[in-house]
This record gives sequence, C-alpha cells and structure tokens, in this order.
Amino acid sequence: MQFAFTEDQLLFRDTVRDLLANECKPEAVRAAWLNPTGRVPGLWDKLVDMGVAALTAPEAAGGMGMNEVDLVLLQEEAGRAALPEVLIEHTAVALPLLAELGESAWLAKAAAGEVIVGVGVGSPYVLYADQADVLLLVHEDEVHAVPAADVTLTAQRSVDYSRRLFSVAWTPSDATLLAKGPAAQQAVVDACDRGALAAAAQCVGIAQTLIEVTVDYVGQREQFGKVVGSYQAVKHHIANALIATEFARPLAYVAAYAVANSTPHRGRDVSLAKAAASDAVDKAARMALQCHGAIGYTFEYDLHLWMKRGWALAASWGDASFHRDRIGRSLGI
Amino acid sequence: MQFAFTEDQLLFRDTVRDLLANECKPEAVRAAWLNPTGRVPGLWDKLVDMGVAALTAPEAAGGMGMNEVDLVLLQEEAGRAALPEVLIEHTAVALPLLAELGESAWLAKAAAGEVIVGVGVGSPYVLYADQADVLLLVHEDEVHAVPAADVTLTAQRSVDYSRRLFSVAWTPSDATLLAKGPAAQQAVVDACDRGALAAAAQCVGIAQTLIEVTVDYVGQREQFGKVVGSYQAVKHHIANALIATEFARPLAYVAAYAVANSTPHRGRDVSLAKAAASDAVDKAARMALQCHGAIGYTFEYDLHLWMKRGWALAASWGDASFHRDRIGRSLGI
Amino acid sequence: MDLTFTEAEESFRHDIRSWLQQHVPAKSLRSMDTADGFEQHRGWEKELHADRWSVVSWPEKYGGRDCTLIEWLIFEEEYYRSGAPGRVSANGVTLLGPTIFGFGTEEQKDRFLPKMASGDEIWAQGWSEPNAGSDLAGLKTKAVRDGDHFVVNGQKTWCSRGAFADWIFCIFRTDPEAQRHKGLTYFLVPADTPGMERNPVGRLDGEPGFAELFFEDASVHESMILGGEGQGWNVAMATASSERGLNLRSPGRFMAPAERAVELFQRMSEARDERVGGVDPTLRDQIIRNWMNAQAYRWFTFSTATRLMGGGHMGPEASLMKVFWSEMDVEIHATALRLAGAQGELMGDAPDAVDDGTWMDGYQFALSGPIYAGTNEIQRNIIAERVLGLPR
Amino acid sequence: MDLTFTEAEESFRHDIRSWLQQHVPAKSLRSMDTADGFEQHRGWEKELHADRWSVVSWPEKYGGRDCTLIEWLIFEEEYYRSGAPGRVSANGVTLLGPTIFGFGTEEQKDRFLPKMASGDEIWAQGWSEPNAGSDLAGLKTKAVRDGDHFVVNGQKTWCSRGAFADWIFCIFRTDPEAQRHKGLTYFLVPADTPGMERNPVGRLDGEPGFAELFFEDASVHESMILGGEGQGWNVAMATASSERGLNLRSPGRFMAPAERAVELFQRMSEARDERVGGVDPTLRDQIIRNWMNAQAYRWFTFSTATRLMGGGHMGPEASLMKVFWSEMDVEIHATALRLAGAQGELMGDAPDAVDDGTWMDGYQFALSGPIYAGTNEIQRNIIAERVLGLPR
Repeated sequence: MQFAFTEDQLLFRDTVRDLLANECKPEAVRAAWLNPTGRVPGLWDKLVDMGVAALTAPEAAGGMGMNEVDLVLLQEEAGRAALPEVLIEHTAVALPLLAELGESAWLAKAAAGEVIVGVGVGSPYVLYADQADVLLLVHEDEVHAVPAADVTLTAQRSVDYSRRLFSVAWTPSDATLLAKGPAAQQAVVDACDRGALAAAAQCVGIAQTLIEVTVDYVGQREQFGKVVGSYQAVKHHIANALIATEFARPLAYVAAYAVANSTPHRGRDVSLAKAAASDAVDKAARMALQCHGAIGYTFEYDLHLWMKRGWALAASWGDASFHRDRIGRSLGI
Repeated sequence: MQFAFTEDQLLFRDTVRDLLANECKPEAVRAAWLNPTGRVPGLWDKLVDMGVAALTAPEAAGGMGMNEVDLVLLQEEAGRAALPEVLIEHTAVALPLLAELGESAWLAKAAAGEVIVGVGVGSPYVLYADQADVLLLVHEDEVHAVPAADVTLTAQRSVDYSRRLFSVAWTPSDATLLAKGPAAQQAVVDACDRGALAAAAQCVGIAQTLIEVTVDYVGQREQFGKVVGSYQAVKHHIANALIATEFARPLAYVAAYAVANSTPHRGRDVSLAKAAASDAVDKAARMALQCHGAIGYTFEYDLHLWMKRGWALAASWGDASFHRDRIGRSLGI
Repeated sequence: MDLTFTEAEESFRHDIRSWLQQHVPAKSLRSMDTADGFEQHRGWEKELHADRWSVVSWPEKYGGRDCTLIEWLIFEEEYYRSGAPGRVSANGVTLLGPTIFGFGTEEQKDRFLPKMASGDEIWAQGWSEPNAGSDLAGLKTKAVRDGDHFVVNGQKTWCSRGAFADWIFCIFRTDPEAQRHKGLTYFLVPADTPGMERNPVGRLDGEPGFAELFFEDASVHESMILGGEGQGWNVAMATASSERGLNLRSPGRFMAPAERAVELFQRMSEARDERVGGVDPTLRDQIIRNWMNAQAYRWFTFSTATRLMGGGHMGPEASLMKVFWSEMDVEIHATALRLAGAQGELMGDAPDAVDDGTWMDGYQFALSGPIYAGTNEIQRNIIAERVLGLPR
Repeated sequence: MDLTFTEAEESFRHDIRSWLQQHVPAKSLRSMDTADGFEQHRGWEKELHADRWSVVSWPEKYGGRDCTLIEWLIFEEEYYRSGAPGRVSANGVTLLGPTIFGFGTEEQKDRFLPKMASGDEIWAQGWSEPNAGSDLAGLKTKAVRDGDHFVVNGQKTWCSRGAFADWIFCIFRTDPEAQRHKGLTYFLVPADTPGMERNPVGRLDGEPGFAELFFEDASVHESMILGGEGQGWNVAMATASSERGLNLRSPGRFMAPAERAVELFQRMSEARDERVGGVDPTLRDQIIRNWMNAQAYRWFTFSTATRLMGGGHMGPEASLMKVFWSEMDVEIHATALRLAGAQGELMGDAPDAVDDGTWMDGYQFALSGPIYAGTNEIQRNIIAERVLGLPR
C-alpha cells in the first residue's frame, strides 16, 4: 500500500498546470464560449506536442503508453482551468477504446494528433462532434467507427457555451463496424468507466478552483464593516465545500488505479469517484455563488465559467444518483 | 378563508399550558421515567376533570363533543411539556374510533374517565397497554375491543423510559368484534390519521421546547470569551430548526381542520403534517444537542427528555418517509 | 378556523382563471431582459391592466380591484398556474408601489401609481453599489442639494430590469457627514436623467438582467424625493419588508413549478429510455418534498394573511419566509434538472431541451433568491436575533 | 501508486483476523460504563495484551508490535469487522500514549506505558470544566506548588470513563497570573488521590459514561507532570492533534457499521411485513451514501498514512477528518434507525429490538462525535482559518 504519485507524475502535472495557467486563462475560456469551435485556438496542438492528447495510446501506436493514474492528475488540472477540450472524449475514452477493440488505423492517426475522435457512449450527445474526424458510436451490441462525413449532426446548445454538443443521426453498416458481441459490450462499459473517471477528476479540479476563487474574493470583499470571509457562516459554507472536495479527490485516484490495473471492482470504484465528485462540484458551485453574492451572478464575472462546467460534468457520464444506484447493485441491495 | 383559532380555543390552550407548567415540569417527567406507570401520578385525573381527556367524545356519550381543531393546540402543549400520557391513544384515537364504529358502552366509560382505552393501530406496539382497561385491536378487516384480561403483554422498553410499550398477544373472537369489512377498514385508516395528526402536533410542541431551552442555554453559556449564542454558526443552527418548526406548525392545523371536517384530502393533509413535523423535531433535536455541547449529552440534564420523546414520536404513526410516500401516491407518482 | 374559500373568493378565482385561459399567450414571450422582450412584456402588462388585473390589491382609483390579501393570493395561484408571462412591472408594483402608498404625497400617488399599474412606466430598483450589497448603510452615492434640485454623483449596480426601465427608485446619501444609515434619501429617478448613464450587465444566463448606473452631476428634482429628505433608511426598510414579506413571493409562484415537476416526473417515468435505466426513486422523494414545501409555504402564508387582515403586522418573521421560499425555489429547479439528466444542461433553443429549457432558466433565476433582498445568511441572523432574541 | 497490500500486510491481516475469530466473545460484554462491564472490558484488554494485540503500533518493549501505520489501519478494519468489544483503554492507548511517547521522560514511559498496554491501568481524560468545554484556555482548576507537590483545587467534568478509571490525565492552571493558554500544566493523576472525589454522570443512555471530579486540596507529586511545568497547552495540543487525527477514529470503525447497515437493509427488505409497506427506497440511497463515505474516509486515511510514513506531518487537515467521520457516524446510525422504523426506539433488552439495540446505542454514542474533541463548529473555523487562510 503506497498511496502516492511518483515525482514524474507530479512533475508532468505541474508542467500541464503551467501551460494551462498561461494558455487557458479565464479570458481564453470566455473567448471560447463565443468562437466557432468552443475551444481555445491552438491549445490542442500544444497538448498534442506535450504528449497529453495521446497519453493513453499504446506506445506501439505512437502514444505515450501511459495509464489512468498518469492521466488523472492532468484531468484534474483541466478541471481547474475549465479547459474546453476533448481531453475526456478523445484522450480518456476514445484512444483506449480503439486499443481495446484492436483498431489500429484511426488509433495511429489519433495518437499522432492528426485526427480527433468523438465518442457517443455514456451520453445521448457527442461533445465537439462537429470537429471530430471520426465518431465511435454504439448500435445494439456493436461498436462502430463512423467517419464524420457519414453522420448528420444536430446542435444541442449547452448552458456552458463552450460545450458544443450534438445529437448524431447515422446508419450502421458493415463498413463502419469495429466489434460486436460481449467483448464489444464490455469495451463500452469500460469506455463509460473511463469517461466517468475523467469527468470525476475534472469535477474535483473545478470544485477546487471554485473554492480558491471564493476564498480570494471573500478575503477582500467587505460588508457591514468586516471582511466577508471573517463571518462564521461564510467560513462554514466554504469549509463544507472543501470537505466534500477533499474526500472526493482520493476516490478519483483510487478509481484511476483500479481502471489502470483492471481490478475486478473497477466499475464500483469509478462510481464511487464520480458520485462523490459530482456532489462535491455541485456543493462547491452553490457555495461559491452564495459567498460571492450578486457579482457571482453576472455573466461578466468569471465564476460562472467553472460553475456551469461543473453543472454539466456533474450530470454527464452518469450523475451522482446513477452511480450510487450502481454501487448499491454491486453491494447486493 | 379564515386561518385562525377562536378566542375560546386559545383560552383552553392557555389553561392546559398553565396546568402542565405546574404539574408536568421536567422533574415530574423524569420521575415518570422511573416510576411503575411511566405517567405522572394524578395528572390524568386532572386532565379528565378539565375535559381534555374526553374532549373528542360526543356530548351524547358524556364527552365535550369537540373536534380535532380544538384538540390540536392541546396536543402541541402536551409536546411542549413532554407529557407522558395517553392523550394520543385514548383521546385522539380511541374515542373517535369507538364513536365512528357506533360503540357506546366503552365509549361512555372512557368519556367519563373511568377507563383507559389502548389502541393497537398504526404501530406494532401499544403504549401504556398495561394500564388500559380495554384495547382496540385489528385483525384482518375487523376491529375488536378486547378487555385487558384477555390479552398477554410483552414489555418492549423504549429509549424514552416513560413510553411503556407492549406487544400484545390475543385471540379474535365474536365476543370482542366491534366491526368488520370496508367500514371497519375505513375507520382504521381514519384512526391512523388521527394518531398521526396528534403525534404531528406533539412533535411541533417538542421542537418548540427544544428551540426555547437551547436559546436560553446559549444565551448564557460562554466559550472563548463570548456568549455561545452570539456565534453565527450557533445562530444559524437554531434559525434552521425554527424555520422547519414554524412551517410544520400550520400544516398540523390544516390537517386538524381536514380531519375535523372529513375533507376528501384529509389523509394527504395528515401526511403533510406528520412528515413535516417528524423532520422538524428530528432537526430540532440534533440542533439542540449540538448547541448545548457535552451537558446536553447527559442523563441528568433535562434536554434528553424532549429529545427522546421527539425521536420516538417522529418514528411513530408513520415516519416522515412513510408519509411522503403516501403523499406521492396521492399525487399519482 | 375556516379553511374553505368563501363564495366571493371562489368567484374571484373563477373570474381570473377564465380571463387567463382566454388571454395567456400560447407562445412564450421573449426574455424581458432583451429589448424586444421587454416591450412584449410591457404589452402584456397593458393587457392585464385593460381588464383591471394588473394590480388587483390596489384601490380602484389607481387601477386595482381593492381585493383582499386572500384574493390576491388566489390571483397569484391562478396566475402562475396558468403559465402567464413573468411580470416586468414587479419592481414597481410589488416593491415601490406599497412604498408610495405608505410614504408618497397625494401628488406622487396620482402621478406615479396609475402609470405603474398600466405598464406605461416600468420601474427598476437602484440600491446596491459596488461595495454595498446587503449592507445598505454602506451606500456612498451622493446627492447634494442645489436649489430645488439635487446633484447626484456615484455608481449603482445590480439594478434589476435597469437596462430598459423607464424609471428607477434609488437611495442616495444626501448628508455626507451622517454615518451609516443616517443621511440617506429615497429618490424617484427618470431613466433619461441627464448625467446618468446605464450599462447593461449580463446575468448568469447572459441576458442583461441588470444595469450599472453611473451618475455624473446628474440632476434630480426635489419633488422626486419619497418620504422626506434624510428619511431614506426608514422608507427603504419599508420596501425591504415588502420584499421580504408577503409581497415578494406569493405561494402560487412555487406551487406552479412544484406541480409541474410532479408532471415532469410522471412523463419521465413513462418515457424513460430503458437503456439509460429507470427514473431514480430518490428523485421521487425529493419531488414530493418540494411539493410539500410549496404547500407548507402556502398555508404559512394564508395564516399570516389572516393575521394581517385582522390588523397584525409583518415582523421579522418575514425572514423565515424569505429563507424558506428562496431555498425551496432552488431545490424545485435543481430536482427537475436532475430528472432531466443529460438533457438538463441544454438551453431552451436546443431541440432536446426538456420543457423548453425552463428548468435551467428557472434554476439560474432561483439561485439569486438566497442572495438578493438580504442574503439568507443575514436573514438567519435576523431570525436568531430578532425573532429568538439571541445576542448580536 | 500501489493500492494493493503487500504480502507482509496481507499476512498481518490474516493473523489478526484468525486471532479475533478465536477470541472475540460470543456474547456482548456489559457496557463498559457499568462497574462490572468495566472489569469485563479490562479482562478483554488483558486478553489482547497476552498475544500482543493491545497496542500493535507501539514498540515491542512496551508490549507492541512496532507495526506500520498501514498495518495499524488493517488491524482496526479487522477489529471492528469482527464485532470485538469496545476498547476501554482507548483514552490511554490512543490519546495519552502518543503524548507520553512525545513528551514523557524515560522513567514515565517505563512506569506508565506497559501497564497502559496491559489493561492494568485504565486511563480517563480530565480536561473539561463546567465553563471550559471546547475552550481549553478557559480552564480554572488551580495547582499550586508546595515543595515537590502541587495542591489542586477546582472541578473537572465530562471526564469520560472517569467513573471507574485507575488514572486520569488532567490539565491544571499552575500559574494563576498567566492569561488564557499560558500557565497550564499537564498532570497524570491517580484516581485514588486524596482530596479528589468523583461523581458519576449519566450519558444519554443513562450509564455513567462521565464523571465529575472535585479537587479540594488534592496533592499531586511533581513527577506526575508531563512535558514540563507551564507546558500544558503545547502538550495538550499534541494530544488534541492525536484526537483529531488518525489516532482518534480509524476507518475500520465506520466501515463495519456501514456494512452492517447494508446487511440490515437486505434483511429488512426481505422480512418487511407487507401490511406496513415496503422498505423506503430513499433509505437505500442513504445506506449507499453512508457506505461510500466510509470508503472515502478509508482512502483519505490511507493517503494520509502514506504521507505520514514518508515523513509528513498531520496538520490542520485533521479537522477535515474529524468533521467527516463524526457526521458520517451519526448518519450511519440515524439511517439504520429509520430502517428499523417503529422498532428503532427499542432498547437492547426489548424482545423486538433490531440487532440487540446496537443501532440506538450507537446513535447516542455517535451524537457525541460532533461535540467532543473540539466541536465541529470549531473544526470548521480551523478549516477555514488554518487550511484555507481566511481571516479570524
């Protein structure tokens, strides 16, 4: 039992944190809300160059051959920065799914950063489907890799404007079939788990930022002649959000370990992580808004960038209720 | 729409309050915990003399011919004083049940205060069954009035030592049969509603006392050089309990009105009242203990007399979940 | 105790219900926080006014029906149940209106109330400043007398409806020497006042629900003072107690969404895609809790209304109501969003949006409830100190 | 990161599990807060000690096994899972013991630790006073030097295990001139000290879980000072950080009841009398939440243990743990009581009591969690101020 990251893992985390601190400031996220892609121009290429984008692709396919334990800290950073990217869909879900199904053509291109792979598992909507070159879609017990040209997209606007969601109309064909039967079904379950794990880690990161910006704000803002952060009610709101977040965080790491090592209980561990992280980010968002007061309620202030991402991710890849139910079934109740 | 009590009703309430303030002080309740009956010696006779005990019996049977709207304020007072008595079982439930079923012999004696009627509806246990002269018991679709001599009692000790609970073994016979079929079943449902209503009103009264004694205590106790009640966290705990209690209270009155007037939605109104009151008293008990600190945790201090009565009544006559489920079914979900 | 409605009350309910059935627009109006939506909503106010439904509790001479508090509550139940448009006139009709009745001169009543009732003049509230939110006594914007006018300098913010309103009711500091809540004066300010600029600010949903107001030697005539020079705090507290009390949020506002959430649960339970799993049974419990809370709020309000109609006054227990409705409102909408699952994040114009995105809109609006009109933290202090008597 | 246990750790788990299977008494012991129950529990401590299971994390020379923090956590998991008796020695072994290791002289270690480990000397904590609960700096009981002794006058209260303990660790004010947390000294006091009287106080469940101690010119030798005269605050804070940190509540304590509640739910679902209706599905969700929280606490603890074993220190984040476990513990037991329904209020000796009334006993015990060792309100202040850096 050694529950800690390696120096290398922490160093990689710091490098990504530095990159995002420069390239993914709140004003960049805000700009992404209103631009045609919803993403930060040029940032994905930098993540590709750093090896983040294809972190999970096997080395044989040109990836880093790293696993979920390496990735989980980076997803947390993505959440902290409210990074509007395909780091869940492409990196955490699509690459391992292609590898698990033994696909190699798309995988090599994806690992090289030449194509973006969209995923239609775990949600009725595909994020950034308009920018994907190929979409991994499920039909009954089959997984298909469908080129972008063969799908019809309908935009579904999210409260987080940077999340460009689409419903996808498509027709299954032998040409697009990747796998079918029990192995394909297991691969889809694994893919959902990887998505939920990545979303959980991002939720933890978002919650942490919500707490940090709130601490900063209430440490300066005065009302009734006192710094707002000196009121006990405000302190306790923030403390409660911190407790929820700090106890969700190790669960994300445990889930990463479980998925990386394909342990028998990995599904349950992922559900633990996602349920706790969804609740933590919801709690942090409520707390942050309440402690900010009216300014937090405005579009011009940055707070809502994290808050809305938190709402969206808390409900994506299975919300807290869904995952608690799954845990209950694994416990035989 | 006139949502207020009459002067007479408030006056009666005040008279009962005064009686209990003198005769049912915490030390009397504490003594009842350890005496053979669990009740305050002589107090029931005084309640009989005041007309409280047989308030709900028809005038023809020698009662006061009053209804649940008159009674609800008195149940609230009983809760405030943690009165250990049969005011729910005998007064709120048994007398109207006997009247509804057209029974007259026991009813006349009960209305005169000569006998105590125990009730075995709405709970597996009969409170003060050892002191009842006759027990109203249910078997399938039948209601029976079973003389005390014909039942076998097994004591089931409660965390509230004054609540003398018993399971009852008995054999249905024609001699004890009062009613059967749909009318009997409806009468049992009505009886459960009357019990839940009375328990709800007592819970509101208990919650109010818990709040009052806590306000008194934290207004005097000092820690870290300040009166405990001046800390914002303590204020907010108490405020939350007060909100729950004040919004439960009108629901108890609405339910009393609905039962007294046999409105079509009376069952739902009762469930609203009991669910809200159960939650309020649970919340008030948690708050009171936390705000008192260690002294509240002791047997010698009075707080637990109300707290344990609150726990018991919150779970009796259907707990909050049971009643919420019933409301849901009435809403078609 | 009589909890049935009188014949008069039932008849009143029947009248407004019928009127609404005939008049409520089939298609939702645009957001009142857009320029054209604002005018659409003004049009709806005029339609209400034409049949004397815009200010039912006001005297007939100002366009009302002199109806009782109970009737007003009935009006509100029917209004929100019908799905009628939001009231763009609310700041005027429910906040400023009662204040003018209490503090206005006869001239002011005649000048302002009829046009407030008719929708010809829509009002915004201009109280908060960048460093004075819930803490009104910290206001700094100055109004200095110059003959029969006052010269105003300073800034207001979070001025709701401020982007398009015709008039704004403000509090300025007329005696800069006076401390805290002394030396404040309540002013009625035309939106076209020279020297006043307004700058729209987006709410969470991106629409300009607020404005910032910048005053640079703006001039306001002394006749626009409400309640007397230096009396601003007292007048504001009267408005605030309207805000915190009955006038702010009628039970009908919460009964309607609580009931719609019950219907949503029914629909979702029937329509749920089997692959995604059934509807979470814990959500059913929360839906029921929310419905119960709306009922509890309704009956608390009827009880309070009976007391007020008998000559009672609204005291600090108004804070109990404010905490209760604002947290209930958040919970009603949060539950519906959880029910909506992956559809919850969709905006109203998304094809898959549940109920045209009204739950997400409502959630974002509801989140302001625990903040404005005195944060719930302050309300809980008031409850502890003024209702329960705990030390400050 | 390696979240599997090593072979050594697995072997350790196997050893303690086997030992417990053979030794845990089939019938529950009487409450340790009765005179005979106390001695029964002392007997159990001796049995643990005989096979070196009483203080596994201590050095071998004092009766321990020098085991790692991870092994200690494993020990605790197995201990609580087995349903073994509560530890009457806990105040000594988990609170005072680490303090003696940190501050005691070699003589004190040799004098006190072995008998603490063996159950020959059971310790109680005597810190609180009638007007100083969480606020230790408000302590008033005086110890005045008289040669090589101190003369003690004053009163202590909420002295848990105090009714029957052999020794009590106390904090007295040795410098009456010093303010607040200065001038305090930490003393080890024999229960038979002349001039000290103890008066049992009942807990919620009626058993004398506490004692009040009255000191009237009681005499304590200077060799009984721990950590130096006037150093009481520092020594106490070290104990308090044990209390608030890992040593106070191991995850095993909560995993066991959380899992038993899952089993209770299964039993209740199967056995539920149809007339009373099915088991409330919302309780299932709460049972799952509680189980999840126990897991979260477990992993948070393993993560912290890894950090400490790598040389890290327990800081104010111990307050996060104290709030978390204490509220989780209340919730675990409250949920089980709701499951028990009308049986929930029954005491252990009632024939119908669910699980021999352990849920009600446990609930009452759990309710003390958010109060003692610094109330959760104080813990939240610490979190806000010392973890997050908010102003005092």
